[in-house]
Amino acid sequence: MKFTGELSVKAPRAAVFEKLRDARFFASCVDGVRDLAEIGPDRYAAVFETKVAYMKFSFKVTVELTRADPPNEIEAKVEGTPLGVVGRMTATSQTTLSEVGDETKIAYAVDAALTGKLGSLGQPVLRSKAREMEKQFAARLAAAFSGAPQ
Amino acid sequence: MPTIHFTLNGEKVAAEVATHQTIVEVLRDRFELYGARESCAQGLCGCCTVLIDGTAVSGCLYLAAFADGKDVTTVEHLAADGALSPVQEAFLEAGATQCGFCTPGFVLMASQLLKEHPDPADDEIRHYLSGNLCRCAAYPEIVKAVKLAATKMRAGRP
Amino acid sequence: MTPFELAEPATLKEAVALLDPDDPSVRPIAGGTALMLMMKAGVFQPSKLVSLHKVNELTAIGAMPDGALRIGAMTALATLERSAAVRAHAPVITRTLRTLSNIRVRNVATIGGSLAHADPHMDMPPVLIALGAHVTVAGPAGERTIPVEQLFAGYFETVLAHNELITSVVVPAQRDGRAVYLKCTTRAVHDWPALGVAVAVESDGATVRDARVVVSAATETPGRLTGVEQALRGGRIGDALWRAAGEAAAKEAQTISDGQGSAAYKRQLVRVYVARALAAALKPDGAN
Amino acid sequence: MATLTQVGRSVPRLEGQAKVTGRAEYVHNLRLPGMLYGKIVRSTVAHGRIARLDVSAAQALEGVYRVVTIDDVRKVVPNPFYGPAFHDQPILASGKVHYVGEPVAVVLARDPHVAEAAAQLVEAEYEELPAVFDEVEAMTSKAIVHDELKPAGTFPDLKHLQGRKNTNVALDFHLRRGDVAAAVAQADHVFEHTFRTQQVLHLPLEPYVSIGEPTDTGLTIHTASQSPSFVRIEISRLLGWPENKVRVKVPYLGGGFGGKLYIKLEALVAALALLVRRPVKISLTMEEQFYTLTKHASTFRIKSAIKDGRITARECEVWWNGGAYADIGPRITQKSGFTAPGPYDIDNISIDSYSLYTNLTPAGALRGFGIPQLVWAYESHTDMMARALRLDPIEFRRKNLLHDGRPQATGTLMKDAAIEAVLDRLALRMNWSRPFDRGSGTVKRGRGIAIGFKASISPTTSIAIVNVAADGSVTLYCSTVDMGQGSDTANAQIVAEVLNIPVERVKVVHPDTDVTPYDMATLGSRSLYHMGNAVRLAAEDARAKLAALARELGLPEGSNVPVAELFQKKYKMQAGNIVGTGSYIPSYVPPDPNGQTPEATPFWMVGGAGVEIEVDTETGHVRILKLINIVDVGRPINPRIVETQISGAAVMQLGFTMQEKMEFDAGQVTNASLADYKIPSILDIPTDMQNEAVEAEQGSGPFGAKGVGESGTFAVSPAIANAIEDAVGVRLTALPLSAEAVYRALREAQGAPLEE
Repeated sequence: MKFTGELSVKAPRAAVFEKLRDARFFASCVDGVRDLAEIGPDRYAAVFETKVAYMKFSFKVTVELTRADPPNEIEAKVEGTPLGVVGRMTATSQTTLSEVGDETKIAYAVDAALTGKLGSLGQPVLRSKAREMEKQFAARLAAAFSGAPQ
Repeated sequence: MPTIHFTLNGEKVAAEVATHQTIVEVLRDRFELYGARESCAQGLCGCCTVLIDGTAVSGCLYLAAFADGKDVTTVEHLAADGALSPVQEAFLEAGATQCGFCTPGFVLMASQLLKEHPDPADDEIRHYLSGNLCRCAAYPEIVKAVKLAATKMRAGRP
Repeated sequence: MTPFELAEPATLKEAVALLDPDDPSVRPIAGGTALMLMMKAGVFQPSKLVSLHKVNELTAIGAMPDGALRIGAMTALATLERSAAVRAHAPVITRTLRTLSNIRVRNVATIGGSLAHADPHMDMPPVLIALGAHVTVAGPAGERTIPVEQLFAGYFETVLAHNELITSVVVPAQRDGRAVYLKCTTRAVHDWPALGVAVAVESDGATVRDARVVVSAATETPGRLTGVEQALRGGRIGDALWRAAGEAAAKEAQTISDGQGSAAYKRQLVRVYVARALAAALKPDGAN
Repeated sequence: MATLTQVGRSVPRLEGQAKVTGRAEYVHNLRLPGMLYGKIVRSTVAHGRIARLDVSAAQALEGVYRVVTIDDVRKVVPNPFYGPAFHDQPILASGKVHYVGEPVAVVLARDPHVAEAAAQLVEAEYEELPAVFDEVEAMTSKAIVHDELKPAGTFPDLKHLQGRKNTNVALDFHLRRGDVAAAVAQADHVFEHTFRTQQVLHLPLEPYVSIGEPTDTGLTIHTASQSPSFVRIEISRLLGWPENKVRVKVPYLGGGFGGKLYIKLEALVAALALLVRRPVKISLTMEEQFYTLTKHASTFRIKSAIKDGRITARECEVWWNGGAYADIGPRITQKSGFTAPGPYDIDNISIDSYSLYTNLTPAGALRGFGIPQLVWAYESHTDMMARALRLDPIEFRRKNLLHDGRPQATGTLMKDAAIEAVLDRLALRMNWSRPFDRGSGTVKRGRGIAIGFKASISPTTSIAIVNVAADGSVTLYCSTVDMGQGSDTANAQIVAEVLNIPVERVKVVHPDTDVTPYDMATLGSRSLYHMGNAVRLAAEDARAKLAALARELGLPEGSNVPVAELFQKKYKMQAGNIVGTGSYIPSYVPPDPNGQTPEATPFWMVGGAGVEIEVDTETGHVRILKLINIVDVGRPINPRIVETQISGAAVMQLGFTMQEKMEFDAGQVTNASLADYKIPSILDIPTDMQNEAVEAEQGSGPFGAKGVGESGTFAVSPAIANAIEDAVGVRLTALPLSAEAVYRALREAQGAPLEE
């Protein structure tokens, strides 16, 4: 599944870039990410938990910053294994920053896949979940740069 | 663990069951009845068919706890007195069994069908049995067997 | 499966009280066929299940003063399928149930449970939406009513709170309309639908007076195609109108890709099946 | 031949009563005192090094008996690699994993629910390696599945396998006959097409299941296996034990179809049972079958030269997707390679067939041993050529058919192969010469036929023992596994025929390697021919000994004294036995470097199919209105069981043709359940299905019979694709022929392709 979106924040592009490539900040904008730990240069491990209706999906994930082109672009790869069942989640994200007046436009494209047993059951579930998470992500990001409490 | 009381193939029985156990597990582990057997685990293949209060259910999706107070019938009951039921005879004669793993489920479903429709048309047979799978694909023979059983049962009626 | 606590209340009130608004690991269980699949797959590990088996007040089927038909939520699908009252009230329900899952599942699964499960591949939601049905829901604060078309919030998600229970489904009196449900499968004849189309159409002889067009399975939640409905109103009955409605439906429906087909292919299925369902609904000899 | 009384009769299956009452024995049902249940922890990556495997949380769960990894296994099996062609498959992953779903560890517990819960607590981390999934890419891929390979050297027909490094090719088979290039240069027309098949799986309703049971004298393995003798030999090799310390018992199988062959769970339960000194059972779930064995996906490039309506040359290049472990893939590559050009008389032939490793679930034999993949390609190709040449597809085939006495691609002369009879009966049953209703509006009709053939596996051995008791009742001991094909009944009929007794007097003992003699395996439609011959020889041996006994007792030749009286006369009481033995192995000459041999096979199997279909041009849905299956089985031993074998095989292939496909995403199966992988139900089969065994006789077979289990699969797929083109003018070259695939092809043909 692929989804794209963009939002504008009132902050200089370089500042936005620095914040976005800080994994801790990034993770704080994604609902359900906990136990983030650095496991190598630009590599992090975390647990990602999400609930759909009454079902809970937990993944052990690794996040890797695969490319950084300051202050224009960040590419990251997320891979995760669902705890308990054979299956796998992969996602690559590409974030592009551009200056529009005194604002910075953040455009992102995420390509995510969920496979294994959860694939048939969970793929559509997580698809709808992803949309919800995306909205939250955008809101938290916007809040972070508007000075509102995070 | 709760104790459930139920009637099993005509006999009053009790069993301690865990809440997460299914009826097919309890039949197998506590009562050594193997005719209902779990295969797909999704209620799709029909191998685990049992009758609860006279209606067919997928034993793999039926919590044993829910059988409390109910009447449970398995394929073993059809020939309890040693004589095959007309449906079983017909399956044998029509060659409607190959590996035999799905056969008890088909036999039970066919028996239910003939209770509801004593003289089913081919379409009715296919419709009724569409939720049972036979990987050996003895389907044409199964349709023949059900028709043969219907004939036998009609002939056997006073 | 992992162990859990099993509660078996005897009344609706007790059942509601046993549920926990904040803990989704406490779930009501009716027939359990759908919930068991989730538990067997390991995606749902309940702490407590509240069985509705011993709640006797939820199984009646009966006419209401306004001509609507009220179906108790714990009515097994097979009971509905055999109900003369249902057949007389809305034969489309009887016909739909015939190919819904399989007999063993229908013997156990309940109408309330299947709606609460909110899998968009279910056959009954589009039909009930087309018929304008609503559910009654019991919670700690009493009862409320939700139209079926507003019940589904997403995949496996309803607008119900964790401590609310569907108690009945109410199908309003059907006027002279005709309703049809078409199920399209792509991987086997007997399968979950790749697309479900339910239509309920009322006509003034030569033109369409009103129509409800609902698609499911190919989309994330079952839903009406209101644009198509709008376009149908007042239209002259005939193949040209059905084709146009099919085209409009293909544009309006947000189809999704999955193992049963690509989004583009499902759009084509929507195009074809909406037209076919409308044609079938208004066929001169078409049964209601 | 004298009148037959027991052979040729449709007697009901011997075990029918046990099956309809639910009392037939399967390993699935077997529980032993003190038994532990094992739950397998599986790899989540397609290719990687195991960086960390932490079983502590699982081990700590209440009720967990033990968690086992390869390090534990090595304590009882120092060199834990097995396989029929290469010793490439570890009992549990050793250092690396090679596909998603590969067993990495096992949790043992008394309660299977506990084992399942604990399995979720095993933590594995992998360092991922590049993976390869496509069989053609695997030829040149930089991702190499195995660092090194050790040929097993078990089977005489696979003695030439090489140890290999730095390649994904497990075996390449080449055949050259005549001069293809010259024939192509002189041809009127040259056609070339490429066809593909998908991964599908056996999906027996009794999933893979084995129990290891330590005993005073060694080890007993109760297993749902088609090859008990192989299991005994391979397990004893792994353990370094003499064969007789390993006992393998096989009751009925809830389906096999080629899946339950060689080693599946047997080595694992053997190691576990010896480690914990208790019986250990592992029953796979339906989902886990998707991580165990598939049918080879394939790519087949085929090129033919035509001169004056005759096929003068054919070039075949076939790539077989073997998955992560070779299993029996190399044999499939070679044996099916023999017949890749099809049942046609072609002077100039070139075949290159490659068995490739990829990072997917291993592939093995599945009802047809590679032949359905080949027939799919060559019979689609044949029809496309006939169409292009404006020739009737049946006449075009007839003009090119391979007849008895003519050399096949290997140079082996055809014998007892009723290819033309099958084609004739197809044409007749299809009313081919009559006008055909082509449908109207959005529903178009079409028809198609196809024929295919197969060489039996060779050389293989079967041994049988017939024991006549003092009352004249007879027990047959043989290791053929009845997995639904009716072998017990057919073998009993052969014994009954030879000894001139009713079949009801014969009991068949299930495979038990302590009791029943060696048999290569129940596979490839070989049993009725090979074991049937061994059984016939054993019964004849017993008959000769009975005759000798009669002579010894001074009875005149032909006095026909009942057997019970013979024993009574001899021992003065009801006592004694007569034991007859029979052993059968056909002659075989291994192919030379050009794939040429005068004896490629002991018999040929022939199968043809004809279909009438309709296509919904708005959705691409294809409905099969009629399916006709015609096969050459020699003389049927039990006509009704033969018919169920023909139609069962055809329906299985119908599933592989129309609906079944394992979906993968980065090596992960995404539809591993019956909810998402749809096998044919009673509604998916045509209501008009006709099956016929043509009048034929296999001279060397028992009572003129030969194998039948696979023949019904051969021609179904291309017959349907041919009918689709006949109906709507589009050609599909990849399986399955899903509604969406047909609809997309229709849109393509209209110049308005459907977006992805």
